[in-house]
Amino acid sequence: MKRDRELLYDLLVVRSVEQEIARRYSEQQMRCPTHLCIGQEATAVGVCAALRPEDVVFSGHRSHGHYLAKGGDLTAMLAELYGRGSGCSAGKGGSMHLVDLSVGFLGAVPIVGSTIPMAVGAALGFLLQKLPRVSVVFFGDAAVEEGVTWESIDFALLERLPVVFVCENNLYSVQTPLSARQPAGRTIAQVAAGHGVETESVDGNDVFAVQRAARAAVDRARAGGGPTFLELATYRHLEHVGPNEDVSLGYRSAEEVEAWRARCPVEHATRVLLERGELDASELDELRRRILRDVRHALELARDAPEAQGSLLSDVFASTVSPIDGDQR
Amino acid sequence: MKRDRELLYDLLVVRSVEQEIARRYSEQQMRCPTHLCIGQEATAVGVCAALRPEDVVFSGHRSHGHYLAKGGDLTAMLAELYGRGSGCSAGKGGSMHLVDLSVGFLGAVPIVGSTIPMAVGAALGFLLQKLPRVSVVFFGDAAVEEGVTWESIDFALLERLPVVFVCENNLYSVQTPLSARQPAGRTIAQVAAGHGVETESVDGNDVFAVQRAARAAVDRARAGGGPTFLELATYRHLEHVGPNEDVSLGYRSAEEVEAWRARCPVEHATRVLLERGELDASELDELRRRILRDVRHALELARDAPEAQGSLLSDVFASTVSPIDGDQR
Amino acid sequence: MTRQLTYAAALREGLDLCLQHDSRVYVMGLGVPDAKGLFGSTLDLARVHGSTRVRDMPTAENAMTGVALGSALVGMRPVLTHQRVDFALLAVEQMVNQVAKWHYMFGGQQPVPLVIRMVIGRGWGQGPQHAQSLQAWFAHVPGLKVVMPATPYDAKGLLIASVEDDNPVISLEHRWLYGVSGPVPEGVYRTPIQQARIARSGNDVTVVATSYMVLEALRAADELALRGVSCEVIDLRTVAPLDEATLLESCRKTGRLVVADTGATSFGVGAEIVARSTERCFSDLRAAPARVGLPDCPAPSAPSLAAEYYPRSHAIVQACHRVLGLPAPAPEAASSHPLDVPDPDFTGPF
Amino acid sequence: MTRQLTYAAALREGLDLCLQHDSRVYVMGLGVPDAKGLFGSTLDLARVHGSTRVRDMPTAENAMTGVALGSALVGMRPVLTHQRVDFALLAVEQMVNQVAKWHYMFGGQQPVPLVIRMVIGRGWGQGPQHAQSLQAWFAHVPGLKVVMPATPYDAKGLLIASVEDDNPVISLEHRWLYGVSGPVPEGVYRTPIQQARIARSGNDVTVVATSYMVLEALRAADELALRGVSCEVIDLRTVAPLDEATLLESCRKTGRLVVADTGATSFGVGAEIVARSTERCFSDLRAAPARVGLPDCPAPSAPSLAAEYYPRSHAIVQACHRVLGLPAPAPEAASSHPLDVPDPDFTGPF
Ligand SMILES: Cc1ncc(C[n+]2csc(CCOP(=O)(O)OP(=O)(O)O)c2C)c(N)n1
Ligand SMILES: Cc1ncc(C[n+]2csc(CCOP(=O)(O)OP(=O)(O)O)c2C)c(N)n1
Ligand SMILES: [Mg+2]
Ligand SMILES: [Mg+2]
Repeated sequence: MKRDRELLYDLLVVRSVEQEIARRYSEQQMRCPTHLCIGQEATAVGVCAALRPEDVVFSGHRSHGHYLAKGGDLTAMLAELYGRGSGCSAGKGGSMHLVDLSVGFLGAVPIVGSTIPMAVGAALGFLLQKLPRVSVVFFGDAAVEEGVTWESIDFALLERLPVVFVCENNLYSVQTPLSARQPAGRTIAQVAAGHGVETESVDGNDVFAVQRAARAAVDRARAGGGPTFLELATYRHLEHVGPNEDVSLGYRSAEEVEAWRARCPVEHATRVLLERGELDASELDELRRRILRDVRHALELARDAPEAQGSLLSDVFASTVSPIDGDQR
Repeated sequence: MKRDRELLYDLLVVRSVEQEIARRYSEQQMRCPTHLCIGQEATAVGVCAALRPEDVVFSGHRSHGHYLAKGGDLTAMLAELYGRGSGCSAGKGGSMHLVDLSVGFLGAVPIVGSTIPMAVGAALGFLLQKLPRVSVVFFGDAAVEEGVTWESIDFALLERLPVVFVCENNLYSVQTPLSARQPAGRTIAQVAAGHGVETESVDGNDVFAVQRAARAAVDRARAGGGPTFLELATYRHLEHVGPNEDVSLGYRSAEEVEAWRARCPVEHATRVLLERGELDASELDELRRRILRDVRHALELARDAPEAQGSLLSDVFASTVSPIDGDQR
Repeated sequence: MTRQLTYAAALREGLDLCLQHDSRVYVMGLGVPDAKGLFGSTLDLARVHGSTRVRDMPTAENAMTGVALGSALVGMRPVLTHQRVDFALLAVEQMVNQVAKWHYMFGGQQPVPLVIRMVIGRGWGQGPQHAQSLQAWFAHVPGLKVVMPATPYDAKGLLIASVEDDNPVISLEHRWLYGVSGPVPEGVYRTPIQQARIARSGNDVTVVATSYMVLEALRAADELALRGVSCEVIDLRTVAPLDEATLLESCRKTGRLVVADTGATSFGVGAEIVARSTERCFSDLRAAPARVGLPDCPAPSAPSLAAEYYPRSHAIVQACHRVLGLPAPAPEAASSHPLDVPDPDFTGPF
Repeated sequence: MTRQLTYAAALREGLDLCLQHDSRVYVMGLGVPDAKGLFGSTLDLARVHGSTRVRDMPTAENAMTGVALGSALVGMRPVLTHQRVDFALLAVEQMVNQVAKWHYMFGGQQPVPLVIRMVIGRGWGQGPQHAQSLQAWFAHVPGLKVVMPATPYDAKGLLIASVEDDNPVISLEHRWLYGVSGPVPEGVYRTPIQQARIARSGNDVTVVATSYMVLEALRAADELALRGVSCEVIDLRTVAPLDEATLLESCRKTGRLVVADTGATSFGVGAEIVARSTERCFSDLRAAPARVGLPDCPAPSAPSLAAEYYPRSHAIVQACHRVLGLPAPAPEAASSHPLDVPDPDFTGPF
């Protein structure tokens, strides 16, 4: 568990990184589709705060926050967005394919729902190897429309696997609202509960609440109690992909966006800590400045790193084999 | 709705057809994988009795009963098993691909779960065309393990489509019991209900109960009330595919098979009608004899029909087009 | 002068006409009615024809393909769209086991009038899972027709022909073509399926190209013309069933064959075209054919790697030189525009 | 005499050894632990190694492929099986987008040691959805290795090599091979991946065959030998990456090429082999190559139609005659055994 100040710190980092990406994106140097998580930082930070370093995380197209919250290397992530050879995926993946094995961030890919069974598989691997580890997967509200999600949850239940399913419900899939995609009169959590999985619905913009719920789920999983499904209510401030606001597209109202901005997860955590007196305004300013400096420094390192070169045909295949009778040789 | 005597008649027909197939299968003239439904006749007969001729049915690998109960042509079905050109699918499909468009049996295919979205699509077609028709799909307990099933149910709910999902839960998928495939502590009906679909669990070996439940579901669907999910408990007497008993395989006990044979749907309906005095033993004998004679006659017609020939490359594509401005020409 | 439209606008007009004229047609896909309208190709159609006929859908590609099929079986004529072929891989079971085989396996009783539009292509770091080009897969499946319009004219003409066809048609649209413009007649017309187009006639070498590679092939032909080489460029338009006649006639004439395809070279469309030509007109071929396509690796995201990954006109020029026994051409001049966005010179009108 | 085992028993022994020696290996698939044991290839393994390591699974092909992948990412070495490639079409998204590309798209950090066994093949009215043979698909996807053992020796040798490989390997097993027997050494050995086998050497024509078609090709070679034609039969064994060296060497020697594959001819494995050979050794080829494979229609169920659908040795003989410029051979003698079950003459031991 992280202390509340650490949670705020992590929130500020993710927010700052995303804002800096948004600011620089129009320079057209980060030349890949980029899904920012501004407005949704608390889900990433709250859940990852409940994890141990050896626990693993998978994610989807909107993964910057998850990667950073799990401890992923910032410069390597930004270098990946810049298409650099030093990117976390050597420039092969771009924003939609982040990985940092050293901190258990096992991978993010932009096929909706696709990492959900992988997270379950990692949990199966832990069970088979008798390792007390937990696997977590982040996905959006659209992912529950994919059948593979329910296949995965059912299998996790069947085998009582140590996995936590984290649904970030931000009400939209690209420009399409939930009401055009999912039946009325039920919540996502209710469907999950119908499958028999332990389920909790949480305010996804309250990082403290998220951490509490995640902690309970992770503890249960580690203790052999099986999977948990968390539905976290949250909201994306910017457009689906790219650095801009998008009220002009007309699929959601300015009022709605405003109402959710008023529930900003970073401001919420800041307010709580200020009110509690665990932080004062000048400390906060200083924190923000330091973070911004670090982020900008990382951005410059990433931007100035050499382009990925000469590796087009490398790593299609691993060149290694693992002889089954290896120890006998 | 069919009268109870008609239901019994239909049950006797399906049973007789399946028994005759089983008897002849070892002659090795029906050279295709054949999944018999002996023990499960009441689901097919009960559900189809609630349908109108213009309502449509889809099914899976174990479809003989559904095809016949919907009014499919017996000789054409048997000819299909025999690989004859006069088969209902011209010999192209075999037992696993039955169709009879004239009675609204739109097709059966042996990919688990695969016709479920098609049935939903047919229902969408009815809605778009404002036709007061209902679409029904039969599938086994394994199909609920496929994600496409939940995708389909969710979409049917979203659009309130006139479709009835009929799950024939016979406890096994090939030789694998439910307990090795699906989480404990929940029923299939509970999962369906969790998705928000109107759900009912029924004794699938009681044809009267099945018809009642199906009738309610079909009426609801036709009235615009949306989809229903029926879980029908039943049991397969013979091996998964082929004409033999299979207790020797060891995956289910002789006692279990016996207990379910004691709940035979055909005997149950017979007993009820005999007890009610709506039928006497000699009428029943006569009925059975007549049915057997008809089935054998159909079998001979099918067997003696010419093999499918010369059509290997026909019908890969339809040769027709439908000009959009057809009426203007 | 004939009216000029973009490829996206041509598609949109084709859909509009189909919706207008045939009440059985409906259009469905993720984001179809939204403000971006599938790269502009469905813009505003929901407002015009209503959101029952121009529909969004849940992110459930597999079921929705079955839904489209089921609706076709009761008389509808769906046009299903996927924003990337990569996403449609979830629906392969439906497309390959069911849609492709339905007419055949039930003895030819039930036509399946279903069009599945899928976006292929490249650019702006699309990377490994947003840029596949799997026409060879669909073409390998008997029962599917596979079209790849390269021009606005054919985008509309093949779309209408596909909607009118009583068979499933897979249409693959390259994202770099949506902005390309060219002449598009008003009203209903068709580009016949299974009919390739001689995009430029020539005598020395045949270049068979698909989709976006037709543009690269035409540019290569321009360059080769400067050196006195006369290139015949065939815009394949339909990948399956192949228009063997046009292909073989050209090979017989030129005796030299280069294939330029948007997909992976190995086991790709080029393999079939080379094999077919070699089998059928071996004695007319005067040199080994050559293929231009993607190397055997997934699509990388970094622009620097993608620039190496995607062959451009110069690769076609090189292949033609090889096939013609000419010395290798001078290396490509450094490009004046970024290679991960469409070349503005390529947007037409042509 | 070397010990003789069936193909199924050889696979079973290979799995048994892998399970014995490497605790990270587990085997998973529908019916794997049941009394039929996937055509005998997994019989009894659950009893020996326990049902955690030799596992059944829910009918959820897509998720279970992702599960296998995820487990590989944390150190396991899964062997996933599907009773038919047709069922595995539900898992194409995982196989193609994820499994194939994982190592590459994350910059080569994470190997994916995952073997996916799938049954292909024919017989007894399997029909349109139980008999597809989609090796060309998998071979078209960079990042997947694709093997098709034809003999019991290679069934075991390639299985062990595949399990030991730190990359995803797709293994396609033809259902008519499970009962075939042949020499199989005891203990651990490997058949190298990407190494074709000269199953019979000859000088007049090269027949490249895959899987079950190797048996038909050998029979054709026998028949051709009676007429004085010396056939070189190459058992491809690995479809991707191709063993180009062996292929080209043989083509250069004989100057004539026939490919016999279990899949659809159009856009199939034969196309790549013909294209590759034509491109690389055009001047050595003395005649148009020929392909033997399935015609452009789905597999029909009726035995009478299936008999026409599946090419047998005679079709290979015909193709060789064509390629050699010999007059067409006499029509095939009527078969003395039914054509929809394995020919007893084909069960070996060879
Ligand atoms: C299988 C698949 N289908 C469609 C898409 C296109 N797509 C990319 S992101 C996205 C929206 C997903 O919405 P959600 O899961 O709610 O996540 P959010 O973007 O809201 O964070 C879609 C549909 C995709 N990437 N994968
Ligand atoms: C997608 C898919 N996976 C696996 C199979 C193999 N298979 C054929 S029938 C069957 C059992 C299905 O069980 P259930 O749905 O309960 O129907 P039942 O046979 O019990 O009537 C399976 C797994 C298949 N046909 N399709
Ligand atoms: Mg969302
Ligand atoms: Mg069952």
